[in-house]
Amino acid sequence: MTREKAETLARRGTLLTSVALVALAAVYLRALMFTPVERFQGPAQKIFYVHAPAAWSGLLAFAVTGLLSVLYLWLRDRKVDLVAAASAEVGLAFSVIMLTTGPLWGKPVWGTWWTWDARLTSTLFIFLLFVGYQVLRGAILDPETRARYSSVIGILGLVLVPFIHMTVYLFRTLHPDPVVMKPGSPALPGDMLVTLLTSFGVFTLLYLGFLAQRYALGVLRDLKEEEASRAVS
Amino acid sequence: MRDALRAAWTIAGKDLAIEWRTKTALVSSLTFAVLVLAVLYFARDPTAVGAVDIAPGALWVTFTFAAMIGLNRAFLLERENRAMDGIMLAPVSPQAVFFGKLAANLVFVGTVELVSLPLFILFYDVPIVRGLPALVGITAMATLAFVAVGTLLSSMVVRTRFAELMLPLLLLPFLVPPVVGAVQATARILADRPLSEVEGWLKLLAAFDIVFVTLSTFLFEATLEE
Amino acid sequence: MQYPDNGGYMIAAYVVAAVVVLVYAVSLFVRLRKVAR
Amino acid sequence: MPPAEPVLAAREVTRRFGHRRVLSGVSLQLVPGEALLLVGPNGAGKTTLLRVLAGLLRASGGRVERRGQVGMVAHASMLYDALTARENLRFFARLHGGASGGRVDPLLERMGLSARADERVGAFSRGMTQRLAIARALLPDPEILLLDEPLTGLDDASSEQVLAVLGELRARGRALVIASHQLAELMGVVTAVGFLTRGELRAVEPTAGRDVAAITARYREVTSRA
Repeated sequence: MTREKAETLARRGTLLTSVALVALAAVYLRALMFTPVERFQGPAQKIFYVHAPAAWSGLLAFAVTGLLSVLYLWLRDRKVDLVAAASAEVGLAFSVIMLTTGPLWGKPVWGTWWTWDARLTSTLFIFLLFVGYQVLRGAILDPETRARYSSVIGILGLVLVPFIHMTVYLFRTLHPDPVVMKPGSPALPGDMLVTLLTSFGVFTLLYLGFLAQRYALGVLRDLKEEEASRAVS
Repeated sequence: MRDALRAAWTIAGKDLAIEWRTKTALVSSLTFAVLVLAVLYFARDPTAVGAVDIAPGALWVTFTFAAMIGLNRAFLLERENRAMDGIMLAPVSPQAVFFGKLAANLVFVGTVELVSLPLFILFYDVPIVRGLPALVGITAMATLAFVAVGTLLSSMVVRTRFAELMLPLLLLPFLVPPVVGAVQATARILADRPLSEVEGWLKLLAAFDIVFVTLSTFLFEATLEE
Repeated sequence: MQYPDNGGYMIAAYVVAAVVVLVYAVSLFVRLRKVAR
Repeated sequence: MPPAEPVLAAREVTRRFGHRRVLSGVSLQLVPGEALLLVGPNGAGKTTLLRVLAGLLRASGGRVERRGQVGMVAHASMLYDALTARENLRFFARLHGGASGGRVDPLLERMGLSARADERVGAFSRGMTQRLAIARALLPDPEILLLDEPLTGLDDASSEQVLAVLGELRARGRALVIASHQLAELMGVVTAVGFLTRGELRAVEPTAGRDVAAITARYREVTSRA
C-alpha cells in the first residue's frame, strides 16, 4: 500500500471514529435520559446498553484476529497480519470496557462483582490471551516472524475459547451457583430494545473506525521503517 | 510414515540422552516440584481446611509449574549451535521433529510426575489404593494436552526476547481446560467416587488432546525459521 | 414506582466506558499524527 | 561430451528480512565438479545466500533448484555440546538414513578425530569443532556442499586438512559453494569466483589462469561500482 492510500485510510478512519463518537454521545443521551428505568434492576440495568455492545465489539475484534491468523498462514500477506494485529489491539480496548462495566453491573444486580460463569471466564481468558499476543509481538523484531508467531497464537486462541466455555459449563453443573439472572433473556420492551440495538450499531461503527485507524497506523509505521532501511543501505 | 517415526524416535532419544547427561533441568524441576508440594501444604488454615481438600489442586499446580521448567529448555538445545538447521537439512518432516520433541518432553514431565506423585501421597496423606491406575490415566491425558501446546509454544518463545517470561504468559490460558478437568477428576478419585461421575471431564480431556495435539503438529512448521 | 437505588453504579460504568473510548481514540489520533508528521 | 546438468541453480533469488533487502536478483548455477568461491564485504549477503541455497531460508522471490542432497557447514557448528563427536554424527546419520550410518567412523578418521571421538564436543577446540561440522555435513555424501567461512579460526594444520578434503570432494564431482575471505588459501580448490556486494552477485568468473593479485584487483573494481 502506498503512503497516500494509507493516509487516506487514516483520514477516513478518523472521520468514521468521529461520527461514531458523536453517535455514542447520542446513545448516552438516549439511554440515560429517554429510556425508561427497568423496574427490578433499577438504573444499573442501563449499564447493559454499553456493556453488551462493548463486549460484542471486543469479541468481534478477537474473532477477526483469529480468522485472519488462519488466513495469514495461508496467504502469507503482510497486510493480513497488520489487520489482525490492529483488530487485536482495538479488541483490547473494548475488552477493558467489557471487563470493567461487567462487575459494575453485576454488583448491584447479581450482588457480586464477579462470578465464574462460562461467559465471564471465557472473556477473561480471551482478554489475557490477547495481552499475551501483544507482548509476543513486542518481543519479535523481524516482521515476518512476528506475523507467523502471532498467527499461531491467534489460531490456538480461536480453538481454545470453546474449550474454556465447556470447562466452565462442566464446573458449574457440578457446583450449582446462586441463581443468576441472565442478561438479555427477558424480552426487552420496545424503547429499551431500540436503545440497545442502536448502541450495538454504534459500537460496531466505532470498532470499524478504530480498526481503520489502527490498520492505517500499522501500514504507515511499516512504510516509515522501509524508508529508514532504504536510507541506510 | 515409518521414516517419520524413526526420525521422531531418534530426536527424542537424543534429547533424553542429553538431559540424562546434564540433568540440570531434571534436577531443578524435581526440586521445584518438591518445594511447591511442601509450600502449598502450608498454604491453608489447618483448623478449617484439611490437607486432602487442597490436595488435587496442589498436585496439579505442582505438575504444571514443574513442567514449565522443562518446556522452557526444550528448544534451547536446538538453538545453541543452531542444531535445528542440521535437522532440517536431513530429509525429516517438521511433523516428525515435533513428535520427537513432544515425546522427549512427555518423558521428561512424566518422570517429574512419577517422582512427585509418591511424595504427594506421602505429604498429603491421601487415601489412594484402588484409584491409583485411574489417577495415572488422568495424569497421562492432561499431561499430553498441555505438553503438546507447551512444546509448540516453546519452539516459538526461544526465538523471542524474554523467552522464560513469555512461555507461562502464553501457555497458562491453555492449561485451563486440561488442568481444571484433571483437578476435578483427581478430587473424585481421592474421594473414592466412581469415575463415571466425571465422564464429562474425561470426554473434555480426550477432545482437548485430540484437537490440540493435531493442531500443534500442523502449526509447528510455522514456528520454524524460514 | 420504587427502583433499587443503584444509580451510582450506572454513572460509574458510563464514565469508565466513555473514558476508555476517548483515551483510545486520542491515543490513535496522536500516534497517527506522529507517524504522518 | 554433452555439458553436465547443473546440480544447483538459483534464478533471480531475492530475500528480504522485514524491509531490508539482503539479496536481490541472484542467479547462479553449478555443475558437478565446480567450486564457486563467494567473496564480498561483510553484510553483502553471503550467509543469507548460502542459507537460501541450502533451503533453510525461503527465498522472497525467485527460485532455487537442487538436484541432490545438500550438506552445509555454517558459522554455528549445528552440533550438540553435551554429546560426543561420535554420538553427534550417529544422531545426524540416523536422521539421514541410508548408508550414512556406515560413514560415521570413516569420516571421523578422515577428519583426524578418531582419537577423540568419544569426547564431548563442548570441550573441543574451534578447529576440531569445525572439522567435525564438516564431517557432519558429509554424512549423507552430499552432491552439493555449502560452506560458510570454513577456514576461519583454524590453525595451519587444520586448514590444510580441510583444504585437502575440499579439493578431494571437488575432484570427486561434488559441487561446492564457499563463502570466504581467504582467497589465497582457497585458490587451489575453487574453479570460479563470484563477487557479491549489497545482495547482488555482480559477476561470476573462472579462476583458471589468474592469480590472487589479479582476482583481488578485479574484486576491488567490481565491488566499488555503485
